[in-house]
Amino acid sequence: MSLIDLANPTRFLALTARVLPWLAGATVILLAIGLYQSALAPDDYQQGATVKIMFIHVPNAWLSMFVWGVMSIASLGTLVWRHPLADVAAKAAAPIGASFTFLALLTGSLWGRPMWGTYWEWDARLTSVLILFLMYLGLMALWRAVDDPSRAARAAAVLTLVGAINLPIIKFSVDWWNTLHQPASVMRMGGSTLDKSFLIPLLLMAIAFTLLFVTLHLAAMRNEILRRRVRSLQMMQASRVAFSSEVGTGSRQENASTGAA
Amino acid sequence: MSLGPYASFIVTSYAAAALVIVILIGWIVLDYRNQTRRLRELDRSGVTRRSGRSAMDAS
Amino acid sequence: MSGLDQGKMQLSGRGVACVRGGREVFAGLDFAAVSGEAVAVMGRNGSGKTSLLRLIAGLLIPAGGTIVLDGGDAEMTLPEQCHYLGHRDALKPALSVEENLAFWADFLGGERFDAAASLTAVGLDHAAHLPAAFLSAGQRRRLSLARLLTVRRRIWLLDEPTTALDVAGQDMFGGLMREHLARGGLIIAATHAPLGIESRELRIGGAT
Amino acid sequence: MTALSALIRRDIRIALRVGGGALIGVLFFLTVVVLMPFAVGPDLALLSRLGPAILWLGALLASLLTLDRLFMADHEDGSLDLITMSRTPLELACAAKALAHWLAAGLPLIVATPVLGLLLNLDMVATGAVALTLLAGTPALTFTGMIGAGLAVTLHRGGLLMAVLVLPLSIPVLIFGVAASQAAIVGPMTFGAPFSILCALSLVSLVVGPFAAAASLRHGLD
Repeated sequence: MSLIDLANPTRFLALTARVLPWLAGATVILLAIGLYQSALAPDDYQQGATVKIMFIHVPNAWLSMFVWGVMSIASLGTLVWRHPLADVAAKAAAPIGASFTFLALLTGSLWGRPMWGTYWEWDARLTSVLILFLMYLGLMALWRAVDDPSRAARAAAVLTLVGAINLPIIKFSVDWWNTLHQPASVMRMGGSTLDKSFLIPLLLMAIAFTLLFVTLHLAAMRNEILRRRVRSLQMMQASRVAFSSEVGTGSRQENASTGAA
Repeated sequence: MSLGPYASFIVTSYAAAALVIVILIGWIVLDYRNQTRRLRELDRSGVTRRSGRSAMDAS
Repeated sequence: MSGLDQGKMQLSGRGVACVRGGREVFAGLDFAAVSGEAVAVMGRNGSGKTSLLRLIAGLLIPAGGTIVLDGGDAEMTLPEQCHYLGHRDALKPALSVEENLAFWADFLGGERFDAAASLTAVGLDHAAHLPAAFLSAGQRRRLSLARLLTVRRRIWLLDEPTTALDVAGQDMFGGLMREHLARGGLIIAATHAPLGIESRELRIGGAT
Repeated sequence: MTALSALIRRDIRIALRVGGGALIGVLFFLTVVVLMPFAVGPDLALLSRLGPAILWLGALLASLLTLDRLFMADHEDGSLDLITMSRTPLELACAAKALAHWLAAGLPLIVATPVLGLLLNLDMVATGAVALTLLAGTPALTFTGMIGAGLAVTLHRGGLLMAVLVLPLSIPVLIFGVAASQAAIVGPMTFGAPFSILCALSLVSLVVGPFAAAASLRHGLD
């Protein structure tokens, strides 16, 4: 498949219809293997069985950033090439990314509860994810606030890119703010120090979740293309009605024949 | 496989993840049905697209 | 409600004055209109055509003079018996054509007629389920006209009613106005262009 | 009655559709509350002490700042003219619009309160107390803010000016709202006394708000 194939919405729809079942199947299989491996993984000597939460927290945290990256690339497509498919990709990714970010927050606070004694600690990592979540919600609100999709797309693209530039700055500031107030973060999540028995299920789960995102994203993009098609058809219908009533017939058959012309 | 004293937290996080993902899938499937239904209705009422290409540019 | 379709009715103003933003728009204006009659308010820009309609609709308070309705429903004020069609359409783009019309029918109350039939009469029946955001300016005007048909009021106050309407739309609108007059209605319209029906002319602010 | 319920249903529908602002208020609430710890530090004990105050300030700003378009949109598209002319008294129409706004934008704030309580380390009792005081107090905020929304139409100016006009009027609600929640959490006052004053404030504003807003709308017509 070349880039030109993808660029045409109709061909994109055809391609999606072919690819989606395979993607979904692969996701299910990988997820099953990943879950099985996670179940087999030993307990951590410090955290005990709660380390199992990591297997779903980390993939979601990874996706929360990955999806923003995908949206940023799509935003470049919107602003530089003005391609409508890029708008669609960016818009479809936002709610999915927000869901994964929400899961990262939720599992993070459930993971932290046994260690902190509270569900929420203003820990540097979790706080950054919370801000990311707020930015996702703001982006979704922006998409909802504007009726015309192509105008919303440009505004959202600017916001996404500004967000992408700002996120590292926010992360750095939050880290600094956090160490200022409390020296040591309790949560241990360094990738390199992990034992192999944790690393394999973690990687499997991360790949499975990424595949899940790709599947959902393609399906959501297909919905978005259809939604725009409905919208433009409705606008055509609106203008057509005025025409038929001016002629004075207003019959449906008339509409159909002029439509075919 | 024993989950230790914090079993409820582990189960809750897996259940929550499953729930959110199921909701997400459900929303996408319902949305798809909704849009295809509206397309069919528009098709029946005689509105057709000029070509496959222009549908998205028109907006 | 029973006396609504029969019985003479006269809307008259005596010595009506209008001041807006400290400037006197017109003063000492006398006018009268009886049911079954259309009055076309003419005058140059800024002569107070819109202001006169808004005075009758109770949306402006007259600086002097009185406006009275004889023979109307005694239990209601004059504005409550009027339909006002202003420059702005009072439509919500987020709602569908149907929902917009249904809301005004519910909210304005009184004697109601079939909303679907009104939409057919103004040529919007096929767009009933579409959001009002998709309508063109002329179609929005048609939808506003459907409001006048769905909720029956004897007095129509129309501000440049034919703007944005095409020739076919103006013909359709002329027919609607004739029907309204035949039912014993009364129309006061501010207009530049000919109204499209036989009407009495009321020229304001023309002398200076 | 059908007229008023039609107005309420229309306003809620518009708020929930594309372009409506119902959920933006909650998002604003969330953002304001999340911002606070960055200013005061992540000390959980301190946050839980400040919690009710932070939540109340957030809810106050969220419910007042979303109000400035309450009448403005209807004014701009001419709906307000028709509402003024109709057989429904303008006071009742104003009250219906404020009620719709509260249902679409105020209730979600209360629903969001437990989640935010978690972030601020509030326990169940404290969260419940704040949610309850918000439930009793936000109608007062909406109906007081409505006066400002009416003035915004008269003055052809919304936004910050409205906030400046209305925020001082909401001080009593803030005082008794926070006092009641604090009383429930730490005492020594009883919860009942400030809470009943809060309810009384809400009831007064339910009466005063619509009349004041209708008066300012009537005089703002042109």
